[in-house]
Amino acid sequence: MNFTIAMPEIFLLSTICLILLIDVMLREDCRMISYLLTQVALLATALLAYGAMDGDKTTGLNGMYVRDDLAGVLKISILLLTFGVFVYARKYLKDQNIWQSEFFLLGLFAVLGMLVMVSANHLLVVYLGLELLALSMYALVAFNRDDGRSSEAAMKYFVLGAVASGLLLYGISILYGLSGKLELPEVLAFVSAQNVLENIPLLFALVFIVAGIAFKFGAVPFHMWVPDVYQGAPTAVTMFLGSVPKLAALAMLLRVLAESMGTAQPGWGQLLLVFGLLSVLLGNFSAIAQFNLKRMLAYSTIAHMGFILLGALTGTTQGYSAALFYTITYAMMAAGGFAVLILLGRAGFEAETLDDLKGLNERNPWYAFMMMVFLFSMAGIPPTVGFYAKLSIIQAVMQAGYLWPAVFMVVMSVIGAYYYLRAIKMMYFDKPEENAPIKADLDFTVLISVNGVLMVLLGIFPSALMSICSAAMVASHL
Amino acid sequence: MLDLPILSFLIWLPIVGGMGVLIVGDRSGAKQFALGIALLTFLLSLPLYTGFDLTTPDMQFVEFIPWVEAFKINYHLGVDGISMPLILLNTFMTVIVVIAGWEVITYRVSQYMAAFLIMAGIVNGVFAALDAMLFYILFEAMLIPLFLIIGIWGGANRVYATIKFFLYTFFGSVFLLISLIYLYQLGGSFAVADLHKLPIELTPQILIFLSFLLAFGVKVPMWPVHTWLPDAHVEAPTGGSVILAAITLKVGGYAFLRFAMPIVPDAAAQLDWLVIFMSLTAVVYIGFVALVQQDMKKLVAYSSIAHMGFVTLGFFVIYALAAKTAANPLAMSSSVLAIQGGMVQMVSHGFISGAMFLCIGVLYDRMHTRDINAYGGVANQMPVFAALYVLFAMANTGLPGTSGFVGEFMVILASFGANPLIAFAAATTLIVGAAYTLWLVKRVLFGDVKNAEVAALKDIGRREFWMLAVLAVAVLLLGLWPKPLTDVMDVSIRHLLDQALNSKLCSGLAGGCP
Amino acid sequence: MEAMYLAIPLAPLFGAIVAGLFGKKIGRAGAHWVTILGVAVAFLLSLVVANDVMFHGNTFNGTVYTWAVIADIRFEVGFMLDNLSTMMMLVVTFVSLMVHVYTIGYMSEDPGYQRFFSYISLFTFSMLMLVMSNNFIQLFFGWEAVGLVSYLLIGFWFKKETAIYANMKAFLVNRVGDFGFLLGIAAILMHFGTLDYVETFASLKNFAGGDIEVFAGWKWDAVTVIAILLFIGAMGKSAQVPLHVWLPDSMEGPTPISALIHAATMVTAGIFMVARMSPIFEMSDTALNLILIIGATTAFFMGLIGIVQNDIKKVVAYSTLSQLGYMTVALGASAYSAGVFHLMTHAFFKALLFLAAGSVIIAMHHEQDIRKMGGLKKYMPITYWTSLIGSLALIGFPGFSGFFSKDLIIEAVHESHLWAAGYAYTLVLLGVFVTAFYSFRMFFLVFHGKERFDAHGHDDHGHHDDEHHGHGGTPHESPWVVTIPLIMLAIPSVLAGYLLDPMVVGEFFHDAIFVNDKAHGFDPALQGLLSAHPGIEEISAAYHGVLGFVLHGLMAPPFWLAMAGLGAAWFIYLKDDALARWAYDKFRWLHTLLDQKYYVDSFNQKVFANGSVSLGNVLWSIGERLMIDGFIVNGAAKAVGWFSGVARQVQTGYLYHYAFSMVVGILLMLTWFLFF
Amino acid sequence: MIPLSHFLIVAALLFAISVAGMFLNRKNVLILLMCIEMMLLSVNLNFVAFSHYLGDMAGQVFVFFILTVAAAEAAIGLAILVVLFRNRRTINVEQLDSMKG
Repeated sequence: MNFTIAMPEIFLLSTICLILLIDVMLREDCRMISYLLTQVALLATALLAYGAMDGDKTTGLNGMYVRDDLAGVLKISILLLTFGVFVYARKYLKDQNIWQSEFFLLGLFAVLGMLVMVSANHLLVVYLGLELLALSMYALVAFNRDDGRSSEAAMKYFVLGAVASGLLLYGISILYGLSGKLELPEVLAFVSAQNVLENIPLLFALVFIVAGIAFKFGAVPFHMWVPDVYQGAPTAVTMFLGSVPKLAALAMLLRVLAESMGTAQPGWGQLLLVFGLLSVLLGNFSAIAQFNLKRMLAYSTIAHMGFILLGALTGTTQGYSAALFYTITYAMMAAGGFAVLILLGRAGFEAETLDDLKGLNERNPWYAFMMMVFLFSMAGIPPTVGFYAKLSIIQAVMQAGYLWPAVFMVVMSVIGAYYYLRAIKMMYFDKPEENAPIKADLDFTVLISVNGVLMVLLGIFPSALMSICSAAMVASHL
Repeated sequence: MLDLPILSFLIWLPIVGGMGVLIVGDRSGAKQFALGIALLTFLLSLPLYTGFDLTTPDMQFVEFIPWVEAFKINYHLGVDGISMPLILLNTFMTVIVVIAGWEVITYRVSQYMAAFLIMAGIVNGVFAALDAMLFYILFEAMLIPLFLIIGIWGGANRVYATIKFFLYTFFGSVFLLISLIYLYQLGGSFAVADLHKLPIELTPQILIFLSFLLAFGVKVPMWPVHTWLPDAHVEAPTGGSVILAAITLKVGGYAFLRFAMPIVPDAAAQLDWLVIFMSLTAVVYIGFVALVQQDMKKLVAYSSIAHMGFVTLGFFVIYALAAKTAANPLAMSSSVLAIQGGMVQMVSHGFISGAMFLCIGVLYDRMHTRDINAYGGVANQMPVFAALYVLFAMANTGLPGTSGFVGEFMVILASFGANPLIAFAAATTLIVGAAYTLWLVKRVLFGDVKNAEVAALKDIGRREFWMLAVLAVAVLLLGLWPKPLTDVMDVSIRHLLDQALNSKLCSGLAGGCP
Repeated sequence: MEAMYLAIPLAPLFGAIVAGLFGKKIGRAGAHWVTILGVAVAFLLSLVVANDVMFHGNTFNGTVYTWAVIADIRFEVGFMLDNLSTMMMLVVTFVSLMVHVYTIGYMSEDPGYQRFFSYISLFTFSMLMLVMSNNFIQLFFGWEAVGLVSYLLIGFWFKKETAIYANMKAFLVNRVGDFGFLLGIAAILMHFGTLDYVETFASLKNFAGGDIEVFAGWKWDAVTVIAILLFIGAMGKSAQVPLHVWLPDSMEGPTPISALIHAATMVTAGIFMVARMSPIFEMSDTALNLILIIGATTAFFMGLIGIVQNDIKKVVAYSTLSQLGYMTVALGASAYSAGVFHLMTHAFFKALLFLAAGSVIIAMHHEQDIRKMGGLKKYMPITYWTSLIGSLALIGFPGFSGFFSKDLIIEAVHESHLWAAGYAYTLVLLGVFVTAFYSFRMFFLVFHGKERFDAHGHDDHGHHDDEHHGHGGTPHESPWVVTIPLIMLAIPSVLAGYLLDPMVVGEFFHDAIFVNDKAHGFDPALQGLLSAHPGIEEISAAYHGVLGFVLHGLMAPPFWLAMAGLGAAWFIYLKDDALARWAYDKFRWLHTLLDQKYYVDSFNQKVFANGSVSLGNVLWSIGERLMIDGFIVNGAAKAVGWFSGVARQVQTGYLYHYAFSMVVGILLMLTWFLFF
Repeated sequence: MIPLSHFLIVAALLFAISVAGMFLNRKNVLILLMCIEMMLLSVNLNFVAFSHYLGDMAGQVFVFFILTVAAAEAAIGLAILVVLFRNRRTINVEQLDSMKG
């Protein structure tokens, strides 16, 4: 039993328990301490995860757990992004008067679930990590107890999430029945021996498993929860939900589909192609009709997830690393976008419609510029990093011979550009409807500036992150 | 001096300077700072001309830094005779534009100046890029400042115009992206020089060519994908119109020379009739459309489209000429003439349309309307302005002695060799172009003072005078003596012809396709 | 010597720039001094050069600077000085100098004084560039530049709606000609590979004949195409039917420029150009026939219109059109030297007539209607006598310059073997009568008969910018700056005809003009004397001094026709106008037709001007707004918006629909794998 | 000995019924929670059957975990239900449509 292989997770779990205990004993006005502890825990875990990256692929805990560079990269991204999200969330929670430690604790549990998913080498572990993430998220979505929309969103998320788990489990059970194995490497061994496209039971299992994964991504037709949950959840939760778990979902895709069923790519590739194209299509079109910014971003997420799925469907190292690059950068820009929404809110007021952006350039040019960077990045306009994300995906897709899907994707991104431009138009071309000063703490300001500048810097110097992504794939034999 | 990375300076100085202007903010000094940056950039660009080697078609002032290794994208800059004049045009016009916005722009001055400076840097990069992906990135990035310029400082209907502009051009360029990636997969390189050598089969060539045509055709803009331009021009602030007409349109024309013709020569030769047809339609059809415009800017915008029609006509008529080499001993020289004509037309159009828009801006600043009917008899109140305006109008009609003549003349001369009918259709611009321009002049400048607003007009001040006078000198100089410009381009254009006229089909090559 | 050549066009240019840019600083006197000095220098230097070229044979053909070099094609700016161009230079600079001086008086109170001097000096520069050119590109430059200045000068009083209408019309109609001209130049470049005159003519001699294939299988003879295209240019500039419409309207400009530009020099550029290009035209009978027809039509029918005009300047304008027609006919008959000779004499006497008309207009306080004049003889003796000289020269009264040149032309047409020559001959002969009639109709109405003007009744013209005489008072002779040019021009109007001997009969133009004797069935023996047209040959043969020629002319039909015209005018307008009234009643339709200028203007306005605007409107509203923008662009945007509206309907908000979509997704996928 | 296929068919039917229950039920959210439970149980049945026929214990262990998670899930689901009811005074599925489009 090699426990060190799960060192970051074990550390995080212990810290969570510790914070739980400490938090109980803290007075109301000392919540800050648990917040700080949370952040320290995230950073420390990230350090541990970084320390564990050695270029090797090691399995442990009876072969149920794996440690490799892919896991390292994903974990560090998850932890750092969560760190940032929590910084942003603090302002929101204070403004909306829901400043409670449970938010961070639930968040940490979700992170723990994600870390587990990232390192899973066994279908059971995948499931457990997924559920830990999902259960925490359900609770987080309902976090604003007094808001009807928040509870409604949580209910929808919960029911559909549970159905998705059920589908995934059903798929796993068929796969188990076929192969008799649950460890991912052994599943790989089994699948490699099959002629996938002729094996109907295996394809059935694939359909269910892919459905479960697609749900996590929020890909069409498993996307229906996304807009409602994004809209209903408190913005801080939406931000969290809209950014970090995408990495976990990608991890699941890479572990379950790419790693353990890589040879079945002709099968699941078709599914992802359909889901991806539908997502790009529906996400972009529906977003145009939205005036609620959170909802618009929800649909835009769907479209982005379509891109990631299309990158992953290629079954090539290039495609996977493109998908990883896309996911990491997308999580960053999404977090930044929501952060600006939080920024625009204040005590008793939540910014969530497009109109709330009006005249931001006059109210505060720097934040407006940041938001513009995020939006252009989402639209994929150079020199922001969003362009490279799209470029690498399209490049991979074309490399794999999917010319027309690539054409479809770029055309859709033109349609997508429209609603991002509309948001920019609100900020820059319209007069402000209100002139309440935009206040934020220093940490928030610094972080959002770093976040925005990073979008441009990564756009100009994408090489480092790109090589990290592809190196991780190579190290994990993907 | 030669060791200085001039091109990098030309790209980054305005961009960094623009950011500096943003930091200075709307306090006093932002404008002066911006002007300083623009002037410095212009001065820095002069060594490109003085240090230019006229004898080689190779790229000069080359800079090479590996950039994104994953895609083999390199920061690869360099200029030849085709791009160098355009860079000079850009740095020159940027100075003019900064001066043009001096007193006129009162809202968010620093952002305005910064947007133009950043724009200038990006455009310099577009012209200097020797890596296709670098080109594409800058090509797209160019949209952002212009989008903001039109949207923030534009007229009443600016939102429609600027979003239309953005989406239109973006739509065109995404296909370019697909093509570039396809080429990359074929040849494993984004370097323009490598792409020039890459053999490609006919069917992919045609698809790639069509995507190029869409991307660059929108930018030029060519009929029938031109309708963003009048709207954008009408709504843009004066400086925006100037940059749009003088610089961004040139990017499209330039890209045809740098990408479409040498990379997919066979497809270009196959589809030259299409481009020629589109160009001639632009010249004739758009000329008539321009005739009936009631909005001064719209009129000049349409005339821009018509003039850019000559550019694309000049470029693609070489294929029709090549088909006549047997019958016409002058075909090769005519081809050089045609491309030279197109290039001169681009530079000249930069001056003339820029000046026309500045003139309209001068009027708009005083009267706050672009409606031709609101004017009449302006010459009574503004004699100096009227003189300059008439000069530019005459240049716009292609009067010999002005730069507007040179390009049109060369293109018409060359296209006669290809087919007299092409020359015939192109030459109708002599009549139609004169008709819409002079009718505009007649209605706006001449006649008795039309109303009290016109009566209250004051003649142009010193700033406006020098701004227009400098352009007037440029227009006349280029018209009276185009040799310094054509000499610079000569070798590069001959080299380009070699590439653009030689088949790249695998069957035609010794080694076949890889 | 080359510096001197260069100085000839640059001196007026310098004057123009100084007067134009620094007009305010140097003041009125400064402006006219600097420009007159410039033109005077040009004139004097032209004399020197002419002496050198004509009498010492030092012709010159060289490059000033290289405009551009494109591959094998060189575009150069250079001068060609031979007898033809130096003669033109003399005419241009002399008339221009006279007009400059005259302008001091005519424009003395105009606020645009300096601007006017700047323009006419600029014109002199452009015209000199045109005539001195040794290549087509410079020719085209001068061609368009004189057009520009003409545009500026017609619209000099830019407040006048009619003036700015006229100048735009003039420019556009000229552009129609230039359109052909430019295509002609393009065709020359394509076939001869050069734009240099000498090189073009040289390769023309070896030109095997080529075709221009317009459509597949539809070929035209290259030289014919070139010649016709070039001639279209000449038609525009020299106002030949049907591109003549701009010239009468151009009278909206100040009178000095009517004299300089629209009578003496610019409009004759087309004649000069065709003469210069004689080697090309000589290779195409088709083109020459066309030229004959166009020229004869212009000569006769435009003259007819002159009869019904009442505006003093319009009458002279139509007479100019008619005379240009004569010159064109001469070209068509291959009698280039006769055409150019007439060009020269016409320049003097027509400038004289215009300036005299201007003098009358000044005296009449800018009243231009000849019906409101009369009996001015006693008030304006100098104007009267110079006008008489001009009119006699115009109608070709023996001994006056017009007599020599016009007789030559008529004789040449008579001798021409082209099929169109018969038509042309009839018309030019009838034209002589018409010319005499309208000229003296005007002359008598203005200077003789009873005084029909009202010394107080010109208030409607009182707002003129150039109003510079007090009201009231009787008309009086113009100041010396006006009358001196009249006298100066009157001298060559009489005497220029006596140059017939050296210029036409001699070998003056032999190097500059080429006549293809063989092709026209002329005597091949004349090969040695290339410009020896049989008509001229006959004259030369019979030529025994000026006196003989005059005596011979007295017996020829043109003289009698001219006398008939003169007599008719005298009878009708001074004696008894019953005949005129009878004719007017009887042939009212004819009068209306002429008064409406054969409805050409209305036709152009309706068909070309309004048609273009309608076409533009249709293209704009249907092509642009409805089809491209409305249907394709905004249509696509609307389709996207519609689809997005539909797409959002799918998101009903009901949990069971959400679950249903997941299940449907699963089922579809299962089905896909099961059955496909 | 009951053949494996019978187990699988029963499980599939159960699964199908639960899924059908999801979108056929338009009244009470509680029924949805019950459907979810049934769905998980049908999966459990699958696992147990496979485990038995494959002679592999892993499947049955998996079932234990599923049961545990299901319990936690039910707890959270009910908690959300309570909150929802507190806010909305209804647990009717048809009235949970404040967000749509």
